[in-house]
Amino acid sequence: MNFEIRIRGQAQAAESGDGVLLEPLAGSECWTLVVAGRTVPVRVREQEGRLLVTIGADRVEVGVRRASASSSRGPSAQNGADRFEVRAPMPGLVVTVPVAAGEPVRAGSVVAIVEAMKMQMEVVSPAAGHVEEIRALPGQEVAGGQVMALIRVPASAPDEGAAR
Amino acid sequence: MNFEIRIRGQAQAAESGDGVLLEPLAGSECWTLVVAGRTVPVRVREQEGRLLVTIGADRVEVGVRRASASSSRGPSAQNGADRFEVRAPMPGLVVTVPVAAGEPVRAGSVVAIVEAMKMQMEVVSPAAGHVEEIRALPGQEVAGGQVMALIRVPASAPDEGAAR
Amino acid sequence: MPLPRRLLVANRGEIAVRILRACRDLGIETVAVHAPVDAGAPHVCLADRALPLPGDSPAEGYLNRAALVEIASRCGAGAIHPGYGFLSENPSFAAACEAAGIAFVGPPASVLRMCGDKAEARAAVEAAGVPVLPGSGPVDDAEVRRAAEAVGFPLLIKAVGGGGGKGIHLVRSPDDLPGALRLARGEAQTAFGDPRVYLERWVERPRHVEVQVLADAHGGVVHLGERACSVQRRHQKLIEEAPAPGVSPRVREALLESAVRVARALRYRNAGTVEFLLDGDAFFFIEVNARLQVEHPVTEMITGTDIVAAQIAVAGGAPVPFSQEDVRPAGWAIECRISAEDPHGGFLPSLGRIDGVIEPQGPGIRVDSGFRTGCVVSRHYDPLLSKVVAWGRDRSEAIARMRRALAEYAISGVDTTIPFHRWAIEQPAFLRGTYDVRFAEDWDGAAPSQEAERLAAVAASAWLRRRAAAQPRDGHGAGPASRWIAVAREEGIR
Amino acid sequence: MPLPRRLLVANRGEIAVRILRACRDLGIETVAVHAPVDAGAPHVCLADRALPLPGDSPAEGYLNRAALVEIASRCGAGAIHPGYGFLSENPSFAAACEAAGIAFVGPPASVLRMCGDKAEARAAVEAAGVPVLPGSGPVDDAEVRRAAEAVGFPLLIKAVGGGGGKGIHLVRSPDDLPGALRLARGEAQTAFGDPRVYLERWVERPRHVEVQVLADAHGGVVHLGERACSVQRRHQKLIEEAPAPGVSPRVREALLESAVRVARALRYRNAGTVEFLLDGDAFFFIEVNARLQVEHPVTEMITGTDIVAAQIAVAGGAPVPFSQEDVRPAGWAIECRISAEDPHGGFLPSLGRIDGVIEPQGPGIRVDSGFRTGCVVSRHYDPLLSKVVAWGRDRSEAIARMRRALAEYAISGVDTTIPFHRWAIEQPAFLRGTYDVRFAEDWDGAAPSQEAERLAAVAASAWLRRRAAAQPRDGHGAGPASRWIAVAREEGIR
Repeated sequence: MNFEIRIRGQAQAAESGDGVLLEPLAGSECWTLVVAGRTVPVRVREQEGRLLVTIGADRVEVGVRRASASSSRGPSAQNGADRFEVRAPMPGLVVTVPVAAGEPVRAGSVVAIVEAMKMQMEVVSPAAGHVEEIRALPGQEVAGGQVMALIRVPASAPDEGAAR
Repeated sequence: MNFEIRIRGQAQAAESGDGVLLEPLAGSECWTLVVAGRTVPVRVREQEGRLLVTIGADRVEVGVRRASASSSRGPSAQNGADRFEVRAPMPGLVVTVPVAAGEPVRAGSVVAIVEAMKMQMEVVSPAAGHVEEIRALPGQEVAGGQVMALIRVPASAPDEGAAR
Repeated sequence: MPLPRRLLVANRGEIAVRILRACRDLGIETVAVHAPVDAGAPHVCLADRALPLPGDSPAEGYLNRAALVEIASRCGAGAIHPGYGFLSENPSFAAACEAAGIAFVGPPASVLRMCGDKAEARAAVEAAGVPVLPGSGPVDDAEVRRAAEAVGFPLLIKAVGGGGGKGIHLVRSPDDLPGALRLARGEAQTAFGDPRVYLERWVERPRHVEVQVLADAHGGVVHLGERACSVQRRHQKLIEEAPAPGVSPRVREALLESAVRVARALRYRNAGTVEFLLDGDAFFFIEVNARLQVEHPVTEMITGTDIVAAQIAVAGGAPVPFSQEDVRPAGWAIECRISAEDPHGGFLPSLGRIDGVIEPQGPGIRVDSGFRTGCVVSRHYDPLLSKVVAWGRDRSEAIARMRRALAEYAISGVDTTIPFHRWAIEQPAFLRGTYDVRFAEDWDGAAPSQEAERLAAVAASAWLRRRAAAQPRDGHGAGPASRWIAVAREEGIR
Repeated sequence: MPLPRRLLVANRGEIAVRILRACRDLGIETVAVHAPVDAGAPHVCLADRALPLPGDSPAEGYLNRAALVEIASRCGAGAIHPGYGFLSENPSFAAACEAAGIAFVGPPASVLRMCGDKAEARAAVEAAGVPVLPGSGPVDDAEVRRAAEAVGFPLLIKAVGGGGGKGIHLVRSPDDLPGALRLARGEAQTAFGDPRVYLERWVERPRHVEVQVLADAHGGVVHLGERACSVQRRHQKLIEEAPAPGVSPRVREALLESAVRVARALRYRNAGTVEFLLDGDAFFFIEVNARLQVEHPVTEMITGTDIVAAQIAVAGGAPVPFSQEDVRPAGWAIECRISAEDPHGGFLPSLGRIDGVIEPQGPGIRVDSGFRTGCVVSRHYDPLLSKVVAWGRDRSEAIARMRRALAEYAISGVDTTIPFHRWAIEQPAFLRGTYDVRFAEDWDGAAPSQEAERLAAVAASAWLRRRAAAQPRDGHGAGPASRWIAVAREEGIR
């Protein structure tokens, strides 16, 4: 099986096979990479079809596709041009949702407050518009990345994606 | 399923269920035993149908039988009264076997020398008699407990078992 | 003065483990308590006895004052150590312990009340002649604007009942005041059960230096030197060291003397930390942390003392077990806090099951961990997993050993702050020892080096090949022994 | 005097890891070498570069002098550290290194030759006025009887090329001489490639005390204090501590002074250990171990020094990096050697795969490990897995911390000496510090306490119930994630 590997959108020349070893170090994610006699501890985590590779202080996002074609599933593919998904920035407990469906919001308006590990975080609207739908209620637990609200914006939305 | 548990041959009143927990600590053998709120680190290793339980400095051999009867397989069951098995005291490499089949041996005669981790150990005959069979050759690797030779003794052998 | 025969640890995680170790070393029998999700947790396994807390909630049990006192009484514990967080600075818990004849390992209720009321403590310290920052008393929503104008912007909103960086918010302009106030009150309520907040002048680029003190009921006050804690993010400390770099002997002397003065002014008892902000050579008292600090090991490493053991002795009525002359700091120590947070994703909590770990070891390295393979990191608790402390004869040896320890540390299953620390200790400002509280703002997790990208590509393709090769094995690759382990680990989660 | 830019570690296991850590701390690039079975071993993962040794044999590669020098030259290593065992005391290896322009981190070949010839070293030391035990020169089979009568029974047969307790045999009567001689020669040949042995008077109940020295090429000799190593079994040390308990200041002073005298008499260079037997207050030189010792960490813990770092500096031509006045021992340190041996089965080697481990941590504890989860313990190498070192302000604190560390240590997959150590540190003779080299003979692994039997019965039935409950899960209990881990671990064996 062959893979196409991309970093920052650019395909990488996959240095293959010879002299490259990946020795298990700890658990499912930590390895010792041996390249031409050099040893480097790495952590490889699979997440939403990407590989997140941590080396020293650096984290590198590696896009992966099987060379045998298969449908791409970019995270913003389903984002309508005139609608934003407001996602939970971390897993946690919804403390309040100070807006309701139909209400107008500004860019930066607080849509919800989420709490985890005793830290509270404001989840804000990425743009001005109206709340189309609320999908999270106070007291509810949300997963990281879970859609909490949909915001409909008037027109010509910039290609910015949801709040991070 | 019920078990009969024996320590030094004596059946033990198996304190059952309530208030006893065995929490995994490390790997397949190390546990935290919780008995009535007391916590004790234990190591449990299964070996030849027994459980070896290590607690602090102590090792306890626990014999186990399913309460639904099944044939016992005591380690000395096959030992003929007039024949001793000389077993390897540890896994290792056979360095020399200074005796041959048919030769007479005294109690304490060296039957073989085994080496492991740079230590050599003499394996001796437990009794006076004749070598009936040699089952290990120099250069061969043996497992701990493997039979290396059979010694036939004249008569009335004491119930002593093989060399340890 | 006899030590308690038995002590209950009213906490969990690394600090519970730390306290249990001190008790072991003192020959004191230990009782751990645990929420349902913490059965089998490291602090449970290291105690002599382990008892469940009432209720199903992960956190509430550890805050259940009545239940804790009742359990301690029932099992004959003569003392309770609260650790940090949870009930550690709660005056009524301290009072309830004393009322039940149980030694509370911390300051008495009256001192906790004084230190807990940050505004009152400020006033007492100011009266003792130690400089403080301009600030307000507790403010309500109506008067906050006026109080803020009096203190001046930028300012901090801080929890009256607070500590540990929780509930602190920086406000740069009057417009941001209402939103920050709402968040701060919410966090203060959650963390400390007290929504009151006060205001304090914000110094633009101060350094954070604190002094460890130990005080007994006989008027004895000893300091154990200072710690530098300026590597912070959102008012949470990330790296601490002792001694503090870049502090002149004259300023250090004044800080240590002031800390002892503060302890005396507040009639302090047990272990505590007097926190200061340094602005150039000027310094200002900010607060007393009336508990064992997360970062106490750096002080232990340079003084050879056991602060927790001293706490227990003092709580039993003994004098501080060493004199000021006995405290002779040697060498340098640095601590990195390893948290389950994603430094490349805004330090958001990273949750999951830890399925493997290799912890650093060797000369000069101490690790205090509160987790192990099989543990689940949930949103219910503080994300601190462990603390790595490196000691060296001088600062550069301590840094070199920390570099080595961070390179060795491998945690599988959650993101951690390890990459941040690897970055931090290589920065010129850190290496020079001239960093201030804004230091961590320069972290930019989004820019990997070219070399890292090249290696990541190699690692990714090796990983993919490896997985492709492993997949056909499904169903028969793992023998019975392996399967048994997997089951054991799964069950270890609870 | 510059440190090498790159250093090759010609060893494996815990001591290779120890040396790699020192290099990391010094900023020296590291090269590990490994036999085929050791690919992925801890020492390989901690090095910057890792290169395979020639051949398929597990042990021969580490003894392949030509290959090691060639690899070091090829990859630009300016120094080779041999660790202990293997080639550490091999004069021709040291000479080959120097000939290739590579610094051998140890004494020069001439000194190794002198120290390696135990009989010659004895003579030189005796000439320097340091007391030695009655003994012989190298003996051949024909003359052994006569030599033995001259020395007197009981006596020891020791390897001329030996060290580390290998090849030593106690002979109580003339009848036992031939058998012991045969075994001793065999072991000496295997371990050191030299079948020569010599005889030495056996002292019935001596204590074993040794002095760590460091000497440079400029005539500088510094001692780092003494260590007590009387907890031994078959001449293998099990527990070491520093300082030595029960040694009067006068005797200690004389020992330290004698050790420096020995180092000067032998023109010693680099780190070495001068071993003595104490019989009451009398002491006798026995040998110099011309290498880094397994037990060097106890000395590091009380002096705050890094002996490996000092070795590397001295090997580069630098003077000893500290003066005798800089060495100010503080506190007490104890080391327990954790080996894969079954203390309840005559300390026979225990082989197998380690499938889980929890190592002790916390205040005062240092662990130097050469293994981790997934490692296979094979018969090919020394059974030493790791060393636990506990430091305390005094001996009782060090013992208390060791007690705690041994309680925390959990290793799954092989038997270890941990139970022996738990027993040893509780014995009155150990607690009093009056133990001698016969101490370990009192270990009787065959008599569990009643309490242990009761708990074992409970544990066994809980274990059986648990396994019975787990068995029906076969085939679907472990999810894909667990399975993947199991595969990874299996592959980690190599």
